[in-house]
Amino acid sequence: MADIKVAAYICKGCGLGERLDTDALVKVAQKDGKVPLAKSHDFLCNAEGVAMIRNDIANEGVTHIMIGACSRRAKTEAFYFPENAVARANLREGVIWIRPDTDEARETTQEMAEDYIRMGCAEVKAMTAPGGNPVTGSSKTLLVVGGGVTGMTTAIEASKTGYPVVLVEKTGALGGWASKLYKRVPVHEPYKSPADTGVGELVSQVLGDSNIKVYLNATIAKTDGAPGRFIVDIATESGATHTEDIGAIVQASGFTLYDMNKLPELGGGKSPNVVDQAGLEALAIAAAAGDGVIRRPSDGQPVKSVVFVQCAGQRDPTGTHLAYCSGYCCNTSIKQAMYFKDANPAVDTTIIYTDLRTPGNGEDFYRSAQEKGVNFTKGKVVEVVPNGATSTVKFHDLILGDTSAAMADVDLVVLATGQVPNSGVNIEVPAAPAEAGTVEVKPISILNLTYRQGPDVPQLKQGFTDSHFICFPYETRRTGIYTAGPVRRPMDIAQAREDATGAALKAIQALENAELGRAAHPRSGDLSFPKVRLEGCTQCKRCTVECPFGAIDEDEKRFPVVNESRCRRCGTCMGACPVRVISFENYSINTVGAQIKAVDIPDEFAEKPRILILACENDAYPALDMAGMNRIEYSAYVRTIPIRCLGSLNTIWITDALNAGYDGVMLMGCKSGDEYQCHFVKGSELGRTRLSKIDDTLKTLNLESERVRDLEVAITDIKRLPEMINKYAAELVAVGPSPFKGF
Amino acid sequence: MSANTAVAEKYRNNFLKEIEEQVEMGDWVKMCMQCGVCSGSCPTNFQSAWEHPPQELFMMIRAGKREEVLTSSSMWNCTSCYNCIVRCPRKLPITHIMHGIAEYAHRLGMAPKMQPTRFFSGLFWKNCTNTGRVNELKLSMGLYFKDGFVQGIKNGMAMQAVALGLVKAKRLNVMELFSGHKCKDQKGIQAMLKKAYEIERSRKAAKMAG
Amino acid sequence: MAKHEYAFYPGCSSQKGASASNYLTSVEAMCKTLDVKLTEIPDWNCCGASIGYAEAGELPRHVMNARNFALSEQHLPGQEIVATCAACWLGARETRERLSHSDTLMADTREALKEAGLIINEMPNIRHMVEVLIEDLGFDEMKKYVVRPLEGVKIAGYVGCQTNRPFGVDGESFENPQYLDKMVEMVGAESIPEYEQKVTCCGGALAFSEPEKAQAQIKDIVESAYDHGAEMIVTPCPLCQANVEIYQGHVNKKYGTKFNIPVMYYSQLMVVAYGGDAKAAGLNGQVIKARRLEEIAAKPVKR
Amino acid sequence: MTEHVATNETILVVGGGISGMTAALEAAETGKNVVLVEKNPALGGRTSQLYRYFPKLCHPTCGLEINLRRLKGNPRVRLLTLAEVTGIEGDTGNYTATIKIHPRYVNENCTACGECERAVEMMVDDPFNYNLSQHKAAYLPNAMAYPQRYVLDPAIIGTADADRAKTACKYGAVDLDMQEETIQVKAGAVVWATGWQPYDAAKIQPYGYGRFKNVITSVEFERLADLQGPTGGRILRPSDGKEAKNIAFIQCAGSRDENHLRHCSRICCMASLKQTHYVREKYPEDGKSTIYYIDIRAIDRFEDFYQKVQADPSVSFIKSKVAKITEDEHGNPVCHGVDTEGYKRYTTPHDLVVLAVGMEPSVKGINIPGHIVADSSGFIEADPANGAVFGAGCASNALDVNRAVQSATAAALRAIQVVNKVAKAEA
Repeated sequence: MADIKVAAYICKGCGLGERLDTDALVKVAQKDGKVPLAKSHDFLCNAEGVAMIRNDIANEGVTHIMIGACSRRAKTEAFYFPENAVARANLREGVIWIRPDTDEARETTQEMAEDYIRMGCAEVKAMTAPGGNPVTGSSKTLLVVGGGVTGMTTAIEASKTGYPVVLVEKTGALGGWASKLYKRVPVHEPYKSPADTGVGELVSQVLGDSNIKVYLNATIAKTDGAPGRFIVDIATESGATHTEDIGAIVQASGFTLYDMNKLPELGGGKSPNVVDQAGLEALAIAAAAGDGVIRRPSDGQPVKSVVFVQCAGQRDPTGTHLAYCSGYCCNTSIKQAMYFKDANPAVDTTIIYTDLRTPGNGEDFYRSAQEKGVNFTKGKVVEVVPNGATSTVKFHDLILGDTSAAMADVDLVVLATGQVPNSGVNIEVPAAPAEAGTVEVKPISILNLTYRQGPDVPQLKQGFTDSHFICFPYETRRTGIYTAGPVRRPMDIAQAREDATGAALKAIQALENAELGRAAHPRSGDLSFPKVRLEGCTQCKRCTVECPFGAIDEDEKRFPVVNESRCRRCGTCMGACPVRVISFENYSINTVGAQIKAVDIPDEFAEKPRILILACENDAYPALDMAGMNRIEYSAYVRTIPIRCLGSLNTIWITDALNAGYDGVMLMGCKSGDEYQCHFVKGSELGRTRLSKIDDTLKTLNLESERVRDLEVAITDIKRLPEMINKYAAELVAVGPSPFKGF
Repeated sequence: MSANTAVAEKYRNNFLKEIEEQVEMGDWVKMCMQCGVCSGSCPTNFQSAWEHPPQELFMMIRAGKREEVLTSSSMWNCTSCYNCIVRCPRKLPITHIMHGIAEYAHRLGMAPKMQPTRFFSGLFWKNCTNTGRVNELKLSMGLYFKDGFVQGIKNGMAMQAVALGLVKAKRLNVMELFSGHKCKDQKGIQAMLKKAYEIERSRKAAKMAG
Repeated sequence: MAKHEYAFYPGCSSQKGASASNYLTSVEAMCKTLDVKLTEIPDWNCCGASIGYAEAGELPRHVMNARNFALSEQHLPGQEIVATCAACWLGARETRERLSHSDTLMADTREALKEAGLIINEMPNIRHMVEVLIEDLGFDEMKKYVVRPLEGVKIAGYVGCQTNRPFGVDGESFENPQYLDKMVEMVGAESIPEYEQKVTCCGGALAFSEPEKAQAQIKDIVESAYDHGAEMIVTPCPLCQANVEIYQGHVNKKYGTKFNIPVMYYSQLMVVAYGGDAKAAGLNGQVIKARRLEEIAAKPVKR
Repeated sequence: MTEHVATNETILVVGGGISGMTAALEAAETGKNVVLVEKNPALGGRTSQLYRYFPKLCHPTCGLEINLRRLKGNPRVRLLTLAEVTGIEGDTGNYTATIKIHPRYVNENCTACGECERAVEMMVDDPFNYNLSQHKAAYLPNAMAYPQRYVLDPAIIGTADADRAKTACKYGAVDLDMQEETIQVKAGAVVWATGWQPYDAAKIQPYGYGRFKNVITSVEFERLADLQGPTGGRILRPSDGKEAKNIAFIQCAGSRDENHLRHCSRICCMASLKQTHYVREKYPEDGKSTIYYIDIRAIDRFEDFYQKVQADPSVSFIKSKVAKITEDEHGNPVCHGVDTEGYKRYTTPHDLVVLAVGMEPSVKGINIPGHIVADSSGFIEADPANGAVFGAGCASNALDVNRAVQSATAAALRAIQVVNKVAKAEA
């Protein structure tokens, strides 16, 4: 590798000078850290201190910088050297702020600081400043899958931003669900009456835009490649296949109404006069085309009374039907009731609901319906009994406490059945083998990704392709592929359009960054990416299986193929690799391993145990930092190394540490499981799966299982972490020193 | 055919509409969202439960429970304290709706016959419109004797202390029984009111016809 | 010529020999001191009160009030109407609001008024006496005339309903109005701002028709005042005054309590504080005698 | 973080809460230059004052940490704190914003070592804790504060404390002569993400907020539950510091009410459902929650969170808008009302009442330059008349965090479309 020059800078500010022997630290950097250039400074982060560093870079040829000062989270503006490899030894939040300022503590505190200097020097030497990926794709074209309101909006917004779009719609026309609506819920003041859907306007905008290429009656036959260089085969009705170069993808495959035939007790499929919301829209459109009177399907008689049944097959805790609420149905039923009232106030319209859900200005829409005479009844519909041309709606009136309330002679019943996402194949559920005699209905893939991990975007438990992040709704597990609209969360037109616009930005951002070789969220802009030393690879496929983002495929010889622009730089592959051939330029088995080895381990008679903490840099490390800021003390025997994610944990680090004579290892990662809080979705979970096997390692070393401790940590554990550390330190004393010391 | 059966006929299965057209402020009933703040705000409701509190009456009206609503004594419990009005998140004039429904039930002769407040209400109005001003003595006497002479004496005795106190304090004048306060232009007032009733009746009728 | 002039609408209960005659007495004395000229609306009639609803119907009720407006306009042009009775004030104001918001109602009303040979051209302002005191004069002005502060007298300000809801006095809260407490302080007495029954309903007309219901509420009102160590209760409303004062005996009988708390009008406190004697303050009108006030009223005025 | 010069190709983002930060970062990570203006001394906005998020019950500071790291590593975002936009002149693609910057009295030399804080004595209300507690007049706004730089409260300027702070700082970071300054910034487009404020609960008279100590707001309750809050995460009631175990949550406190806020604030139901979890977390044995509601609006996938809470025996639901709250002799707030499901009257004392206060857009009352089109509740509407000023997050609607971030991302694209046009024209 290129010749490097390392310089170590030790700050004396913020009490470091008083609490620590900084001259000794400088010597440690020179002697143990073996850095040619080591200096201390009274106030390293001020203009003068930074100038000193810049000067050394310019005139002394310094390439690698070790800063012994405050936490890597502090003073980031001052210590900003994007061109160089930088390591930060956390002497402030990590040492003097968590140790008492007493004479007896002084020695151990100093030892702590010296170790961090050793670790910093070792780490930085093992790093190189990321050079970025020389081979990146540069397609600026967006693929939009789905020609409904969401898809069309994405296409229009992307085009407006200056990006060409390929839009693929499986039916013969644009418009989707919204084109089957008579009117929509209003989105502007006054929120009083149904408004035009505006779909026609969108369609003509799309068709009139030379920057948007539309494929109708078309599906995605194959999606190959990665952000910036997707190659997508589009199959059209004619059987012809068109291939497009694509930079990023927005999947707007929409939803299907929940099948009312599954609700016979509510009259679903029992009578033509019991319809779902789509059915009612159709009747309204037919009416508008004729004399404006909505008529009874069975005999064409004008509807004089209509009942809307909310939550039909929704909010069902039994698991038979949809467990969730589709959110938009209350407003939709209100809108549909207005279809009747606006045409003829004499029509009786009743909406039977348990909780009326009209958030925001929907409340105005609700009030407006009441003004128009729409009757709202809080109740639970038990049964809809069709008899001839009319039906009887039996319900439990929750206000009047009448369990056998009923409305007879109802001309039309509308079931608000809710949205089921068209999310394609659930790649996490292995396709169940077809039972003999049954016809197996395979879900049809939307994207047909050639990814090692399956053809579609992973789903949440209810089949939606939503990201499970609250702060980062667009962070799906397929970089450069964003889902938008009802496929990721039940939503109405207004939300879908907002969502579509946001997704367009994320897609544009993804392809722009792909070209620059920059990582996407959460390590936005990171130029490092995993490199595989194939000559060492055993084709075990751990990396290709584990990558939470499906970034790694396999070539015909089963060797891993890293698609760096799909990669989020979590390092899970690195952690997974049993032969340790995967590494990043600035983060590798070695950058961490070298730090572990750099720590000076006192012999067992010194009665100074050493505890290694591998802490997730996203939550655990900040929590430890804030413990320092709050001056909460914890054991001087710990040495903490931040890691990108628990998923990047390679068990070799633990074995190395234990062999080196550490008395214990603490691992701090984010919550895993359904309500995961890991920023790399599966990272902490995969790390823990790996850890579960560590006991075998401990046995072979015949060490106690207490030597390794896994801790689920949140960023708010500012008080808890020090307690856990001290508790663990005490436990280890009981267990006794590691037998490996002094070897 | 009685007033009641007439309207009942006209508004078959649509009690809400009947209330909207025939009851003062009745067109507000549909705006209730069943939050219950009125029921919880009513003072008498907590002294002794109403049969049906306002929000429930509104729901019953929407559910077409005509008989139960109009024969209920509930509306007559209103003390006109206006708590419900100032708290209603939908700004329903609940106090007036209560009075309105009561008045309507009374108009149709469906209100509970001996409901004391109904009786007193009527008594008060007659008393004050008779001369243009209230005659407090006659008013109270009238009330005591509503259940007949004997009961009247009893009630009178029960209230004796109060009455005497007032008389002593010169706040109740026995002479009121014979003369008492009155307006000069009683003729004008009577004519005026006669006309008012006429107009009101014709308006309500028009609604029913229309 | 007086500082302030108003058309006066005393209402039935304030007439001589009626249940609130002492209110009228004290108001007259108070206004004399404050140089407020009240001219009674000639031949005014009853407001119909809210309790009249069963027979009244909508239009007749409004017509009753409209007649007073017309008379006021005819005889006292340009003057605002001031009522001392909560019910009168409320009834009149309601009519004012409704007529101004409904052309039909206005037209119908005019038609009916014709029968009495009367006409309304514009809607008068309807003020309650306390509004006049607070908004037109102000506490500082009122305080000026205090020559006999009611030192050491602890008084619960009982606002009740109809001067408070739905209109209320400007800037006051429905749930915790404070003007009575300020008035109590103004006359040099001790107020009880935390008196939590200050806006509880006294039962209104139910006191006559369904005494047990009303008396339960009256008990709460008196009890809480008693618990707060009040020596007397002050109110701006004749019906509140009457109900809370005269039924204490019944309450005592029913609940085994021993209440005997005088219930005063704000105007009575002011008259005494302004140096007026017991007669001018209408103290003789108390069913439950206000001994403390009588004593003070007997004291010489210190100038 | 760097001082790039703002041009017509710059995007001005007003508000440094989660919506503003999102809009700024998404735009910057798409290669645009951004000026981000925050009126407080630190970024984070209201979400950073929450203990947990629904429905995952994860911690807002977790996402904030990521956003701050994105910001620290991105030279395209220029951050102005203690800054307020006082006016915007110009038109689409060519705006000039006037920004008033209040003095922090601490310059970039600050290392956040905390010596000044130790030196001063004066205590002032801590707005981060909704004034439920006080902090020193020389303070770091909160543990996650970025910029990680101290602030001197204007109250100590001119006092001996100020001089103590100055002498305590070895790094010349305390600058008592700092003056308020007004600067002008050019921008092609503006994202208005000024968020929301809790509706003034004192206006809801029957609930006695301000009269009764133990009636608090939902945002205040978040601080009580927060481990970094004034009580260290213990739910203690304000009147007597007693553990509050029997807690009432009152929905629609201000929302869905024509006397207050016309609109439904969308988040309050979920917030209260979430907060019942706090009660259970802190008092697993005898914690008790009661939710008084009109309609529970647990929209879309949030429904299963609602169902979980319903299944919890320590939580009861009463379909009723509480009529009024009184206080009993023990200082317990007492809820009065009627359960409308079957007409049951209640008069129930609780240890503490939490008002789920509604969202009022912070744009309300602020005259946004160019007479921005807003709806009857004051939320910025999407309207061509607004030119290149785009509402984002809760300035545009009553939104939960997830939707606010979507909205902010969309707003960022709309802004990018404008500055791209400008770039094209200038190229």
